[in-house]
Parts: sequence; structure tokens; C-alpha cells
Amino acid sequence: MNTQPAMQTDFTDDSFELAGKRYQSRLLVGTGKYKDLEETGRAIEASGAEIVTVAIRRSNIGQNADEPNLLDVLPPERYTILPNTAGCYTADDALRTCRMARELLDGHKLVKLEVLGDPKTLFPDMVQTLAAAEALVKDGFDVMVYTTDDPILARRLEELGCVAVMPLAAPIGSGLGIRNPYNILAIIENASVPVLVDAGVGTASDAAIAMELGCDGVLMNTAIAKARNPVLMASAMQKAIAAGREAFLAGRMPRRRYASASSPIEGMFV
Amino acid sequence: MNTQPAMQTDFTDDSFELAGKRYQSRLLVGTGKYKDLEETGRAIEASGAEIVTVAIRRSNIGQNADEPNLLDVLPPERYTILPNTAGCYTADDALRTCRMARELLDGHKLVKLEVLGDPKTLFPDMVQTLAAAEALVKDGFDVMVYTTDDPILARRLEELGCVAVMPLAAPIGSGLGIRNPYNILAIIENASVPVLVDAGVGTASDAAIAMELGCDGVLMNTAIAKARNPVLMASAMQKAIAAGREAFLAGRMPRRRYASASSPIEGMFV
Amino acid sequence: MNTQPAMQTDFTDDSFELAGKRYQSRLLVGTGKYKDLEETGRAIEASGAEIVTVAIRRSNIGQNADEPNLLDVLPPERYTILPNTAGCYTADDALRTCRMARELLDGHKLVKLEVLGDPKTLFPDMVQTLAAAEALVKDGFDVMVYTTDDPILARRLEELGCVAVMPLAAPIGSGLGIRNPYNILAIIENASVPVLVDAGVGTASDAAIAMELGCDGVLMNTAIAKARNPVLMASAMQKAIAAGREAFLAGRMPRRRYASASSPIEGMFV
Amino acid sequence: MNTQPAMQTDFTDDSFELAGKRYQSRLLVGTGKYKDLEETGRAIEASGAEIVTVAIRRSNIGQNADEPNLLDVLPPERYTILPNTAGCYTADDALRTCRMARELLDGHKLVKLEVLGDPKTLFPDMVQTLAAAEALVKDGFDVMVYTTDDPILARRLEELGCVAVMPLAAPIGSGLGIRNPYNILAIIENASVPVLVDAGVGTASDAAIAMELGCDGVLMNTAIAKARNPVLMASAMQKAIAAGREAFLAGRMPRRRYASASSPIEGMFV
Amino acid sequence: MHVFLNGDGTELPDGLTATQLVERLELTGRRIAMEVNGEIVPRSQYSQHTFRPDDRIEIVHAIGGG
Amino acid sequence: MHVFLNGDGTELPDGLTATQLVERLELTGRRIAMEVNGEIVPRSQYSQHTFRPDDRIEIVHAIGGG
Amino acid sequence: MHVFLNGDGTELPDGLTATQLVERLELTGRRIAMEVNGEIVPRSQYSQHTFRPDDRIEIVHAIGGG
Amino acid sequence: MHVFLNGDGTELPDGLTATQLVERLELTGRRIAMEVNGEIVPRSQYSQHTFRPDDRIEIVHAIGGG
Repeated sequence: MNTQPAMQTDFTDDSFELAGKRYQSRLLVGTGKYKDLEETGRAIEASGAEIVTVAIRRSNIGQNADEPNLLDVLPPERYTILPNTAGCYTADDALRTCRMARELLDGHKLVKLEVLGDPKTLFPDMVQTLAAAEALVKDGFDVMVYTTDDPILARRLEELGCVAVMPLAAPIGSGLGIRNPYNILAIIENASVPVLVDAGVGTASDAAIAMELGCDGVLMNTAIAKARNPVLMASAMQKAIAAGREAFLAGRMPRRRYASASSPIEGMFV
Repeated sequence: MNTQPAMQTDFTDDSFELAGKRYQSRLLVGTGKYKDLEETGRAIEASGAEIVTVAIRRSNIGQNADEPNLLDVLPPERYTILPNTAGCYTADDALRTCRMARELLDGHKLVKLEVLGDPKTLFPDMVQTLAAAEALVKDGFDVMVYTTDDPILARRLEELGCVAVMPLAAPIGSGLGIRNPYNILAIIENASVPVLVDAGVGTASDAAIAMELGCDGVLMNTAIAKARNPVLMASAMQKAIAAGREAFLAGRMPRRRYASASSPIEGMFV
Repeated sequence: MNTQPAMQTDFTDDSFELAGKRYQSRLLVGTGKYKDLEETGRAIEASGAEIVTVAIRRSNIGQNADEPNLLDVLPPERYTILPNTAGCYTADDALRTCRMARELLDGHKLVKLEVLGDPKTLFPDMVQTLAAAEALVKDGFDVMVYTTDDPILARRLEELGCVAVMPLAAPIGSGLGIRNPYNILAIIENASVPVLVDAGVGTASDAAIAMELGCDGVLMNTAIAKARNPVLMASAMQKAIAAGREAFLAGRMPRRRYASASSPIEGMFV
Repeated sequence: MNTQPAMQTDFTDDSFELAGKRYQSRLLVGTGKYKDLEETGRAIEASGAEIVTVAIRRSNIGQNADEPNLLDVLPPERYTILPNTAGCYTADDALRTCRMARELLDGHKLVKLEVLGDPKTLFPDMVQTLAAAEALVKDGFDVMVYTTDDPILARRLEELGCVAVMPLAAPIGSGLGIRNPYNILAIIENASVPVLVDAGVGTASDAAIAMELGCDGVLMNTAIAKARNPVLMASAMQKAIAAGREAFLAGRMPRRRYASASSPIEGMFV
Repeated sequence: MHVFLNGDGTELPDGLTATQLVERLELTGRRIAMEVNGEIVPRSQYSQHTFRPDDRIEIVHAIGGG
Repeated sequence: MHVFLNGDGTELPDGLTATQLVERLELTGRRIAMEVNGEIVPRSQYSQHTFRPDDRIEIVHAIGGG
Repeated sequence: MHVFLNGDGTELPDGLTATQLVERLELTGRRIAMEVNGEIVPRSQYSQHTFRPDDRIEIVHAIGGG
Repeated sequence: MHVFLNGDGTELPDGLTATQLVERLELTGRRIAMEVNGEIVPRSQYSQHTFRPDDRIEIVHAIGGG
């Protein structure tokens, strides 16, 4: 959603709206791959994120009965919990996963849809993704959808009623940054729902670049969780997102191949 | 100066030392190309910079007797004033300019040396730059030197006694970003004085990239002054520098061509 | 189709097979945007192409009764004529166009399928493209299909029976080169039919890069027709395709960040 | 040397002049790092090079009395032998090496000057390089000089009388390709002697890119000698140099962000 | 009778055959293809094929395209 | 009776309710969701819902994911 | 007497001191520096320093630059 | 007499000529160049050139390099 103002002057509130709710932070984070729940909590605290993704798995997985649960660390009262369909390879599996998530979260409607096409690249299967998006919207979900950077399919997903389109910058967990800024830009220019770059960000400058393109936000997980110091990287990402957003709003200088002196020529005494 | 810690934990003080003085802000800014002094002051305030460059010009240039002077807006008590030799094409002119600056600033020794080779590219003339650096150091100046991204000459300038080496990222005022990160990295790895990227930064992500390479700081002017909204861009740059610095210290995730799931595979119920 | 040999030694025949026929040239060219038929003929001659694309249009368009027809300049006895569905926005239109082409060319089965999603970007509409591909294969056509660089959909098109997948390097006529080499590479690695880069090549090095990735060939039109000197550019492209192919087969040196002397160290007399 | 013609039509002779002699091939090759002399000969044959570099080393190094010498494989009657000063770290060593080369080659005046600054990066020491160039020109040599991509120093070397300037694309033996095309272009635009990219080319497309920038030629060694199949890569490089040169002369199409149809819109029957 | 020829309304004599239409259009011997109401009319049937009122006739050829 | 619980075959007493199963698994009070044979069993119905032989029971919770 | 002031030829009264010149130029109290014939004249010596014919006088201040 | 030949100390008979040294090294007819104490000895003078004690003799040839 390309909301660059002709010349905005007051940036005290630069929040964005998603599924009817406003958010101050444009950084969305995942909760996977951390050393432990304690590190998860500290990193997410440092990131300033208001929306956090979680996975839905069998109850006998990932914890012992006496351990606290992820949602104790991330109380739904404070964070917008975004259950994802990670690991699903068919529209039907994604649909069942979202229904379980809705029950789990007392009717919560916001979900992140991803239907994978391939365990090696984790690229989405767009045929299944389109089918799942349509079914989920019919079933009353607010669907944020993980997609390739195909501008035509991104617009199609919006037409199906998705509340946000989330093109990948690069393969999930690759940290390669935005491989094809032209496509992301084309998606942004055509969209009337929020566009969030999802997957592929590796470091702070990648996040800044995404925001400078005009994205409404960025969702990341590995870039923070697998940094040498996740908590510090989370802080870096919060600043990078804000920096990129402000740079987008401020309107960058034109590039020129040749130089232009910063100090005046006239008045030289030598 | 590559100061990445094995695993630093306390980042409350991440200041750096330049010519015997410590600075909190790693963003250095120029004062040229602004609409007026009022905009200059507000942008520099928003940038959080502690070191600001100024040009030395004939007293009949650039202001009327009744106008305030730049140094009224930027009191030397608050800011470290960094006079530059912009516009000089010979070592001798640079030397005379620095002496005038020292007199002007009551014996102030810190100067930014630039000796240009060409009005079109504003690339430094490294032969004249080396000669000027040597003369200035002999004459007692603390020399921060604008240089090409040649790692060998950068080290030579350090051997001559310069207190900081300032390789260009791209031509002055071009906004092309870091054209050759490998060279900047080689300079950083070989340096034992601060390395500050000078010239060529165009937007926030460029500044973040410079810091992620391990630079000690970045000096810029046009990227802020010629943004559509200079004050907002100054704020963006302050955040971008901090973001890039933290990302460098945090240690980014490894890049990998293939994907890696952020949600666990085990425990799928579908 | 990744056919890099362990260590091939005889490259006298490096032809590739497409729909049961072998071709020596890996450069496929379009016939649009030329000044006139004479320039078209000379450029295609200089390109060494064996497969040339043509468009199907109403008989009252594009020529007068007394003018020679494109197929007089490009005799089907000599060239493999590849009719395309350029300009079609639905599967049905593409199907009708291919049937007209088959009638026009006496039962010729080879077609280039493109179903567009948007007149501004000319990106394919992958939903319609999949539907059209399925229908055309059922109807007995040999389908070469223009697609996005989505590795999952490329594989799906192959499963539907397409004889070649033709991912775009960049938007048609943009000349931006290969925007996302990682995706093209992923397509090549998964494919068992020829992979031809279609659209987006701007100059010779772009074509060489495509071949170095392991593509089986490249299809281009604007890069030749809109060069200042189309005939000379056609010759450049022929050489670039061969150069990139040989470089791919030869196996490039490893990249390394640091230097490695080409002359021995030992034996220095100075 | 930017010799792009307004609209050249006859390219049957596109030779270039170096030190008073004309050459058809714009590919110059080194002779180091090959498996043996036999491979050296076959690769250079396949490259079509007319100018080949050699190193000067003590007579007890690199061969046994009964082996043929490099110059038996590369007869000076057929090839222009270009002795280099590889391995020299001072102007004086370079001068002595060139004099030995001149004696060795019966008064041959053409030499490739390189004075290194650092064994790790093999970047030139430009201070020593300038001194050596001046001394060699005075001593009657035709000096082709290895330099950084600094446009100001490249012009200075030309003023000193060098017959060709040879900026590095990337560190010797790195295979990283042209790291900073803007600088190479600035050198070309300012030069009135041939500009040859020297060092850093890794594969065919890198060579094509150098020529598309308007270089007069490219000198390489590792990219050929360390390919899996050096002879085939030599052939690839010959074609890539020709392709890049023709593309430069042909004048590439303009880049545009958006698409432009290759087939006409009018006349659609569907 | 009234038909649509390449999108434009035209009058054609009743009972005109495809062969005769091709002659009228001076396309005889040219490499073309014909579709009537969305169905291909094979060249071999031009002599027998007579048009009907309101037929949507499309005649195409190959031109430069990429 | 034999059922499948989170993919594994298990024996459960006849007539066991969802509430009782949750107790057995020490998940009482935990944030979970239950699906039987592909259909959600709302938490509000745990007390009335009794399992049948060969039921495919899935019980899930939220864990870290991106 | 004739001198060059910031590059322009000007007439100054004989025996004029640096302090007096600064007054004339209304630069008193401003942050400036002065060079005469390539040599700095320290502010502390303005009162004693008198100009000589053909002196090349440069007076500078700081302005915006990068 | 003691000399340095290509960097190594060696004994050579007094009055040895360059021509004789080249023979000893089996380099006759080979494409080489000789430097003594930093000065080139032209091939034409090998027969007259006799070495002196402590001479630093360098003999080079061309080998593969880039």
C-alpha cells in the first residue's frame, strides 16, 4: 500500500491498520528457533513488535507439562498472536490448522496463511494458496497470506479478500535480503491492503531497504533468532524498520552518477 | 577499526574515540546545501550528530552582516566543529585553509582534509592528499582524511599520522551508496584508527550497510540536506546508523541459498 | 535442465533437443519491433537463430497486399516458426490463437504460450497460464510456456506436459537483465525439460549470465530490435550465448574474496 | 578510450592500437597457474590472444634444463610477449625486472608494470607505481600499468606517458568480476590511451561486461587457467570479449522499469 | 447478407464461399487461417464452406512478434 | 477402546469424555484445541463429548514458529 | 594605498590597522580569521598590525559545507 | 672465488667469463638475461665479461605468469 504523502509534516502517529486494528510497530516477528522461552521473550521485548507469529503443533510436542507455555510468555492480552500454517502443503491442511488456531485462541480470526510447495525452497504453492485463501475468507478468517513476489497473484489474493499480502524477499531462513525489489515495488503500487515483506531478511539494512520500497511492514524470524546476539539484533531491527520507514516518508535525494559539491564553490580564498 | 567483540553483552556505552575525545553518535553531518540556517539547525538537531563539518570561505560570502553566523547556530561549546578543505586542489591550498580554520576556531586542531583531483567527479587527488596529510600532521593538526577506497593508501595515510581515514562510498553528492564494500572492508580490517565512510550515502539503508561492514561512523551531507524532508531524513539516518551498528555487533545470521523452516517440522497434526 | 557434464571433452556437438528436434543454436529470437522486414531478415540472419517467434494477427493488419509476408522472409522450411499468444489475457483466447496458428502453419504443433495478467508489467497470469497449458497439451500442442520465475509453478507446468518452461528474467521489453538468478537456478535444477530464459535480457552480458546459470537457451526480441544497430547486436548475442554456454560447461573458477597471485612467488631475483 | 561511433556500419576491422602496433584480439592472457606447458599452449591457442604476459624469474626456477621453455611454446615471432613485474613491491625492483626483460627479449620495450602494496590483496602500491612508471618511461619503455580504479591516478599515469592503463576489476585471482563499473567508466571517459581491465574477471559474462563499458580490452589469467576446463573457458572468453565489444558498438536498448510488448497490440482477433 | 469480418460489420453476397471471400480480399495463395464463429475452417474446405448471416469471420496471418 | 491420539494408536476406557482425556493428559487449564476425525470439538462441549472407537483425536497447542 | 582584499583590488588609508579594517567591514566581534600575503595574522595582533601597499588580505569565516 | 649466484653463495674459478658460466649452467642457447651487482650484462659482452669476488650474479628467464 503506497501511502507516501506529498509532504507530510507530522509523523508523531505513523501507525498502520491491519484487519481493523491499528499498530505502532511495523516489525512483526516469529517465535521459532530461539534457544529457550526466556530468550524468546527478551528478543521480542527488544524488537518492540506488537504482532507475533506462532505455530500450531500437537500438545505432546515442544514442552513438558511443567514448563510454561509460549502464550504465557506472550500474553494475547498484550500481543496480537498470529498463528501460521507453516508446514502445510495443501489447502485442506491449512484450513484445518486455522480452525484449530481459532478454537485455541477463543475465536481469534487473524491468521497467517502459508501453503508450501517444496520442503527445500519452502516456496509457496500458489495454486493451493489461492484455494486456501478463498476457503479461509469464506469461513470468516482475516487472512494474511505468504506469497511469491508475483504482482498478478498478489493482486488476485487481495481480490479474494485477504487483509494483507506478504511477498517473500528471499527463501525462508536464507537471509539473502530482497532479491527482486522491482517485483516488491510492483506489488506495493498495485495493492490497497497492507504489503508486508515476509521471509528472507538477513540483517538490519535488508529491513531498511524493504521499508524504503514502501512496504507497510516486515515479518522476520531467523534474522533475529539466529543472530549471534538475538536480543541486540532485535533492537537493531526495530531501529532499521523505523529508519527505513522515515527515509521512505522523507523522500530520498535523487541518485546521480556524477558528483555534486556539498560546500559552495564561491568564496574560496585559496 | 574492526572492534567486533567475541560476545559483548553490555552495549550501554558504545562510544568511539576520535583524536582523544569520545563520541556517542557515529553519525557526522555536513552543513551545506540547506534551505537556510533554521533548517540546518533543525536537521542537525534531529540527526543527533556531535561532529559537524563547516567550510571556510571569504567573509563577504554567504551572509549579510546582520544575519546570524553558522557558528551561532552550532555553538563550538556544544558541537565539535570540523572545518574541511573542500574546494582545494593542491596540498598548499589545503594547508592554508586549515591554518585559517585553526585561527578562526581559537587553536582548534581537528580538520577534515580533502584535496580534490577533478571538479566533475570530486574524487580526491591522492598524491596531493598524501603530501597535505604529511604537512598537516607535522604542523600539529589532527587530520581526518577523505580518501579513495584504496586499502593501501588508506594504511599509508594512517602511517603518516592521520587520526581517521574517510574512504568515499561513492562520488560526493551522488547518493549511489557503497559501490565497493570489499574495499571498505579491507580498509577496516587493516586500520587501527577509526574508519568513517565519507560521501556517497543516499538513504538510510546505505548508512546501515556502511555500519554493518564495521565502519566506526559515517559522514554525510547531501543525503540529508537534499531529501524532500531533510529533518525527517536526519532522524532516519540517526536510527539507521544505530541499527547498522547494533547489527554489526549482534553478528548477522549466515546467508544460505536454501530455505530453513522457522517453525518446527515435528508435531504437525495435519 | 541442468546438463553440466562431470568433465565433457568433446563440445563439437552441443545441440539441445526441443519437442523431438535438435537445434544447434541456443538463441531464439522474436520478429517484432524492427524497422522493416529487410532489417528483420538481416538481424535474424546475424543472430544464427533457428527458432523464431511470430504473432498471429488479422490479415488486414501489418501489411499491404503487394508486400512480402514475414514468412516469405523466414521460410518455415529453414526456420522453426514459433507462433506465440502474445496479447492474450485468457486461456480461451490463447487456445483459439494456437489453433489458428496450427491451421496457418499446416498442422505445426509447436507454440509459445503466454497469457498476460497486466498490460503494464506484461507479467503472466499464472492461473490462466496453467489452465491454457493443460488445454493445449490435451489438444495435441507442443507447448513452450512463458512463466514467472516461480520454481513451484515451473515444475507444475512441466508436470502438465509442457515441452519447455520459459521463465522471465525481467519484464518483457525492460532490458533489466536477470533480476533473480537464484529463482532461475532453482527452476533449472528442478526441470527435466529445457529451460529457456524469456524476456528481460538487455545486452550481451545478460544473455551470457543466463547461459552461465545453466539455461538451455534464451529467447529475446527487444534487446536486438531496439539496439542502435540491431544487426550488430544480433551478432553480439549469438557470441554471448555461445560464450555463456561454454563458460557453463567449462566450469568457472571459484570466487574468493582475497587475491591469489598469477605469477609464482619463488624465483624472484629482486 | 571511448571510441563508440555515432553509427558505425562496417565492423570488419575493429582492431585497436597499442604502442604503435595494431591487434585484432582484445583478449590478453597470462601464462601462469596452468597444469603444464602443453595446457598453456592449447588454452592460449583457444583464446585467440595475440598478447601474452610472462613473469621473469631466476633461471634455476620453474624448469629443468631438458624441458622446453615457455617462449618455445609462445614464439615471440607470433605472440607479443608482455613481461610483467609481478611480485615487485618497490619501484626499483620493477625497474630492474623490466631491464632484465628487455635484455631477455632483445630490446623489446613493452612491459606490464605492477608494483604491489600488499601480499594479501595484491592491490597496487600507487605511490611506488607512479614512481616506477615515470622512471620506466624515461628509460624508454612502453609501459602498460596495473592500477587501482582511481580515475585521477589513471589519468596521472597517462600524463606520465604510459601507453595503456590497466585498472583492476577486483583483486588478482579473486574472480569477483567488476566491483565498481562507475569507476572503470570514469577512467574510460577520461582516457586517451587504451584502457584494459586487468585482474578480477571470473567468467565469460564478467569479460563481456567490461567490454560493454567501453574498455579496449581485458587481460586475464586465473579465470582461464583455473576453470575446470581451461581450454574451453579460453574459447568462451574469446567469444565473450567479442560479444561485449559488439554490444558496446551496437548500442544497447534503453533500460526501462516497465514492460513494452514485442508483439503489436492492434490486429488481435481474440 | 450481413457478417462480421475481422471485427467489422460487412455485407457479403448470399452463398459466398470461403474461397470466393479469399479471392475478394486478394489473399489467394497467401498463408492465412480462417475461423468462423470461433471454429477453424480448414483450408481444404474453403470451396465447400458457405457463410451464413451474422457469421463472425476472422482471417489471420503471421506478423512480426516476440 | 482403541483410538488414535495425536497420530499414535492408544487404548481409552469406553465412554471417556473430552474433559476426562484432558485431565489424563495433565492439560487441564492449558491453552489447547481438540479435533476429532477432522472436526473441531469446542472447549465448551468437552464435558458432553464422549469418544468412539477408532476416533482420530488431535490435541494441539501453540509453540514457537515463524 | 592599494591592496587586494578577498581578491579584489581596493584602496585603504595608509597605516590602517587590522583592527580598523575589521571595523570598516563591520566584522567586529564576528568569528573570522585573517591572512596577509599567505601568513596568518593572529587576532591578538590586529591592533599592532598595519597593512602595507599591495598586501593580499584574506578574511574568512565559517559557512555551511560538507 | 666466492660469488652469489641467484641468491646462493657459490665458488667460481677466478677469471671465469659470463660465457663460461652460462656453459657450466647448461644454459647455452637458452633465452636468458644476466645482471651483475644490479647492472645488466648484455649478451654481446658475455665473452669479455669476467666475474669478480663477491659479485651478485642474477640469471633469469621467462616463465608462466599473469
